[in-house]
Amino acid sequence: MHAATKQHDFEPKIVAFVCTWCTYAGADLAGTSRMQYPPNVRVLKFPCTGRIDPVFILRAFQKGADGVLVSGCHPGDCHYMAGNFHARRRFAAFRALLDFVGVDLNRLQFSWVSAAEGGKWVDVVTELTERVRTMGPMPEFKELEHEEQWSGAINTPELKEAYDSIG
Amino acid sequence: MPQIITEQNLRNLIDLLVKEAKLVVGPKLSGSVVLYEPLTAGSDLTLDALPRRSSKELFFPICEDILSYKRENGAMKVNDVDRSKFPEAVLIGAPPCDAGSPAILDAVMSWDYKDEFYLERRRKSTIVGIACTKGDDACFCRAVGLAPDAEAGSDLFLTPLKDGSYACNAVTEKGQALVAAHQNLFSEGAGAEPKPFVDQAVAKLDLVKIKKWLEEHFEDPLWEKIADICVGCGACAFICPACHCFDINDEGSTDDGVRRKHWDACGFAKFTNHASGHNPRDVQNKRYRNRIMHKFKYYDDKFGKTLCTGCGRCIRACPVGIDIAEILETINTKQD
Amino acid sequence: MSRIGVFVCHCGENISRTVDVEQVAKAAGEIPGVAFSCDYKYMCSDPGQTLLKKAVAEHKLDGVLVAACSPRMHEKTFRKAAEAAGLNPYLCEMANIREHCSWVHEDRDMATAKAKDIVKLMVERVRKGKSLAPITVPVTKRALVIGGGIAGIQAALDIADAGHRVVLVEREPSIGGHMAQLSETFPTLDCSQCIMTPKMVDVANHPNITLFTYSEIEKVDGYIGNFQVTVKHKARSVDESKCTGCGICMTKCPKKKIPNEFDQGHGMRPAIYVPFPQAVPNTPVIDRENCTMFQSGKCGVCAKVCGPGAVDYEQKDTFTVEDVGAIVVATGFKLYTIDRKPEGSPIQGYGEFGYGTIPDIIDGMTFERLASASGPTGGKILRPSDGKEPKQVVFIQCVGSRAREKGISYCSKVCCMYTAKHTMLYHHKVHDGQAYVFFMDARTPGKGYDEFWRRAVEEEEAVYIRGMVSRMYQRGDKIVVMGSDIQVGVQVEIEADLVVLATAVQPQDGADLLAQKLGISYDKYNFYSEAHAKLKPVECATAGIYLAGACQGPKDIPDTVSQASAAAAKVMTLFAKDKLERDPVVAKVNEKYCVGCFACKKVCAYGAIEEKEIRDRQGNLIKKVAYVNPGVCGGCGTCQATCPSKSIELDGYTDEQIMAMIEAL
Amino acid sequence: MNAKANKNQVTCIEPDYYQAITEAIRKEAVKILKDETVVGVVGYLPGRRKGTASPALVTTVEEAEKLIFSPACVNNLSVYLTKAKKGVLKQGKVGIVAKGCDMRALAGLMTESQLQREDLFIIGVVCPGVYGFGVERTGTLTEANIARKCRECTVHMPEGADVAAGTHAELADLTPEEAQEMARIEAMPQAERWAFWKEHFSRCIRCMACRQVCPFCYCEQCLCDKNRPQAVESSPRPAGNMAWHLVRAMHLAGRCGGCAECERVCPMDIPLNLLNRRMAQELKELYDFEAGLTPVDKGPLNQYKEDDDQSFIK
Repeated sequence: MHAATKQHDFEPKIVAFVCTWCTYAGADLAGTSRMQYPPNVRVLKFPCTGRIDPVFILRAFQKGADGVLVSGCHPGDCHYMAGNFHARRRFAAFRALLDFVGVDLNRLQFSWVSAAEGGKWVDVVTELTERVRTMGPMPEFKELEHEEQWSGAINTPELKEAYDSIG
Repeated sequence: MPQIITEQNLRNLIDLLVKEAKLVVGPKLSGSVVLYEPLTAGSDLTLDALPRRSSKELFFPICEDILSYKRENGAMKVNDVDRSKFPEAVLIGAPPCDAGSPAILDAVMSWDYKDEFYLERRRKSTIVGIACTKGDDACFCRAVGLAPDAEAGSDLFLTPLKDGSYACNAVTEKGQALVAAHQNLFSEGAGAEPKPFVDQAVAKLDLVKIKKWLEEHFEDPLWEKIADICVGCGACAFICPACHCFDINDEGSTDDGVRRKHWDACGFAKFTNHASGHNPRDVQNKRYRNRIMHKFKYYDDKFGKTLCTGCGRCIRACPVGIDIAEILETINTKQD
Repeated sequence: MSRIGVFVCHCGENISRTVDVEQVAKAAGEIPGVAFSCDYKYMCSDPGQTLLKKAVAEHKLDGVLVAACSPRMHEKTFRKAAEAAGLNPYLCEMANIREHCSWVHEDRDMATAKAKDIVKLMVERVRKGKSLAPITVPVTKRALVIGGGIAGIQAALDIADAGHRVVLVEREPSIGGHMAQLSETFPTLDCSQCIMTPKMVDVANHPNITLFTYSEIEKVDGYIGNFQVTVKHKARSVDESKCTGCGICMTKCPKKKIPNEFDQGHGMRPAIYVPFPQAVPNTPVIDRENCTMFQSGKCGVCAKVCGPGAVDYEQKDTFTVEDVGAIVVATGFKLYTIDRKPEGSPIQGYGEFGYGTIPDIIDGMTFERLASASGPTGGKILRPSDGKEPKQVVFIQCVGSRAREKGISYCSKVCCMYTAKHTMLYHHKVHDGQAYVFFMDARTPGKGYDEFWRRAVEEEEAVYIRGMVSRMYQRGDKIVVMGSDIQVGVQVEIEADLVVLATAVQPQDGADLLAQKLGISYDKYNFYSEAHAKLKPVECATAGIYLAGACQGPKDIPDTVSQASAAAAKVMTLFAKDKLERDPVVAKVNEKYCVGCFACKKVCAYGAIEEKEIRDRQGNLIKKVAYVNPGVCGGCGTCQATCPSKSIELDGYTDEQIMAMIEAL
Repeated sequence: MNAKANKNQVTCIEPDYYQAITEAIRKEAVKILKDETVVGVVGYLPGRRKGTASPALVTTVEEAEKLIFSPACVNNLSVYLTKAKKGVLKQGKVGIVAKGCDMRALAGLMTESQLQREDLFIIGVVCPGVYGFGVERTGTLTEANIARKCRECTVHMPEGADVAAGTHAELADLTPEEAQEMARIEAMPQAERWAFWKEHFSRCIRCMACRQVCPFCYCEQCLCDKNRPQAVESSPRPAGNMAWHLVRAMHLAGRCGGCAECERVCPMDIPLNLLNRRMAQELKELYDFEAGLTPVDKGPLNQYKEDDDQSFIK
């Protein structure tokens, strides 16, 4: 018997930046083990978490992500020896910055998922998806995308409508 | 017989204009700075400080969309912004150094290429200028031929009187129409004495002489001496009422995006960077020279006007203390 | 405008059961830049691949995306197919709609929507991808082996036997290392020198091996396949090309009472000497600190007696630069000195054990020399202080090892076995003697090891006491050993004639300095770090450098020899090709915009980034920029994320590709 | 109010002190130019307007005798060594007048291979503080007109300079306004913090003054000027502004010396130094890193320890 697929009002967009050696392989393992998790996540593969620039996270939020996951090899397991160690410091700093400007860090998850941890991948993705689902859409960056300085704004209702029809 | 409007009625006028669904822009406290921003009520009007940015952005926004594009089924679909929908606007409370800027810029915006974005906004706006009774040691409007009571650019010009009310002079038909439409807020009479103007530290400059010197000194040690310290930001240009350079950028992807026009500055190193990698203005002093040349020579050559209103904003804001008035004075006193 | 082909695989029903592949293919066809899209039952099958190749030709495709299983499964397959169709293989990518989609989701609509999104992202990746050419690096087929112990000897012989030239560098006057010092070896009790010295001779006689003894590594430049190693040849004061090894200089040397290092200071040697009779090479060196000629300028006996005139007091250190393609590091170990705290080391000493102050407390290696037929006592067990035969000998295990409070938490691995061996050797030589062993655990994993240990306990009458020794002191001519037997729960006091300490195995002095020259990493004890604890146990993280023996961690002889042969096999693998070909996913520097802050260099774990000078035509320095050595770059991309101006970029994962993918989210 | 006013009168730095520094700088500058130790000295010259000063590169003794130091000498001159005056370093050693906060920038630039210590002759200034923005620029420096960063200055003494001009003098017991502001923002609910920064960033006109005066923004190609790919929108809209300021703060994390020039020059009064300060605070807490007066081998984000905090990682 299949469990009835739950219908939700809000399907969050979750973006995962993962390293190819551990987490991507872990997600593959979840697949070969036929584990189930919410289909909201979109995976972008990197050689190493060391390659992941904070700008990518920012950009993902700007482009509509409601939650972002960054995941790589456990400390000491990095295929490139130290990429994840550098990433760990970089993201510790970046988190502090986002927090300071008022971004809810519950939308940004970091994890170590090894190639053997298909189950952990499922847990991490499910937990983030469900958490973000209860939080609702992330309005902050998306709103900014549509805001203009007053002088460039086309703020009459008709024009706004005309403009939206273009968009 | 001059028209008089009390301070309260001036604010009431704003309230009325807002109700008429006009975009009313005037000096307003925004955070810790005074800026020209849309007023939502007469009480927003703040006349005790010169706004940090000039009022040019009403006609020449910091950033505006020109068009959007999207590739659909192999074909690119382009949508122009409908300029007819630009709002009717009133700029209120601009001193002569701001109100005067459109009078300078109209020339370049309607020259060989007509910038319909600027012109449409110009057509739809009325400028209520106000004589300036403030000023500091950076002000030099008199030095460049303007004055605290210059009416150039204004449709309606207000002169602050000692009793707090304003004497009004409808300079243009637009100004007359504005008064006529709200006649009940104005009264006729001689009014009180005008508030005095502030003395300026920079004496009147001989702009003809300066232009002549510039013509003959494209290469001159002065440029290195005064402009090598320029760090190449765009603060002076962006807050200037007369600077009008812009850049056009496509933002988004090659298949879906928006073309935007936004302020640019000749101080930026990339301003003249060619696609080839060659940059004719390769060092900062050449870029600064262009700023002076454009304002006091090139613009005059083409349009017979000086591209500076003497507002002093660039002097106050320059991170490294470059003082355009001092430079003009230096050139003014040169013998050769 | 790109012309990308998208091929959506059903994977039998593995994908199509949950994902509407036709819809995915249809949606893909509508993505700008996609010139062709289709779905097919088994893309990886022969007909599937043919379909792909045909489509590339027919539709003039300039990029290919296969939406199927994980790229870890079939990326190679499809890249090969794309290459066969005339495309650059790096313009072929895979969208993982099986492991990451159809297998993990049940809702058909949502899974289909997700598959479409994955395809959309990956199309962007293909579109912004670049053709990449494999990187080739020439290989110098000559290896350097550092260290002439059993590990270095084994590795050198294996490589040389395979037909490659080897340079073997040893810092002592002779090769042989610690194994040459041992008496007999566990678990077979065969004579160490008997099995070791023939190998040493093989090294000396091997036409492919250049042996540099009394030499050290001065500097290492270059990278895998292309190292330039500067070797310092310390002045021997004896011309090797002239010396016949007759040994007359040693017999005539008037200064004869210098403690011999080879015998742990218990035998004597002259100032001009070979460390031991079977030394290779059999060329003496002059110990300048103890030579009268060098100290006072008066003597010169050795020069006078030397027939071929090989003695040269004026000899200076010389340097050579050796071009090699691979390096095997086999610098071995030393034993922990327990009586003092080594300077600057976090490791605490064992002052309470009296080593160094009580002459009859010795370490395991000294016992080896006492038990060795070629040792100072001719193989008789006689104690150092008075030359008497000890009747009660206490052996103490885990001295230094597994003692976290003393600063070492690892197990030295060989002590349990060699202590058992010592008790046996002792029992064989002193039939009325009694051996006691204080031990914490007996660790005997290895072929025949536990049997050997049991023999020591059960047949050779060694008394094993589980517990630690707290203090030792001299009482008359006895050493009082105070300890506890935790099994019985009593304090034990033994009056011993001799105490042998199984002290911890540590990396050689200067191991850290050598690592810095080589650019390899090491742990907090200075043991060298392998690239992966399980899967790359002999490789260093630095490409082209391999580890053998105890320099990587404590090891017994069979393990050391295995690792040495493994390292040699790795070198041979490297030398099997004239050129190294590697994945072109490496970083490149945009020299125009690089400002030379070298943040990239600081974060590069491979040491792949060098400083490069940019000069104008007159030769004036314009600036220094980063340069990535493509032979060394590991391809992680940490440099790019670190570079503030993004003037360094990892091919295959460019910002443009990633940004386009994010844009397509 | 009165008590505070009194306090301001008591704790103030008189112009005499700056005059003494001025004399010392002139003496030193003249000396090193005369004996050709340096090819030029980067210092300050007085501006036309009262209470203003401008950076200058002086190459002659006559010019050197006009150098000044006053509370108007706000600029961090080290920016000239990586940007506009970079070329001067090719001609020889350069003298530079540096306050403590400027020296931290010099140290950072040495860490990042942009400067060599031996190419510089540092005339350190024992600086009690400089004017804030938009304050009365009278001769005397008081609590009322001192810059916000100077209130919490820890580097009055320019240790490691070749010479130091001035004696120890600083305004005592100043209210740490920036620390208070930090605390206020950190105490805000998250949404309010977002609103705070959004308002500030939305006002940004992308004049890039913050970037151009920053000694560490020495890249020849700024990430935000790149358009293939465009990581940060170059148009001065709220979205791009937010991205720009976050990228800027991130790029300066672990490098910023805290001179707060970015904040001083912002024509829109965006409190940019708060971002830098927040990053510095985090790196201090996590990795015990503080920007100092001497160069280091690697900045905190260019290195790692195996046991770094990872409590935020699942």
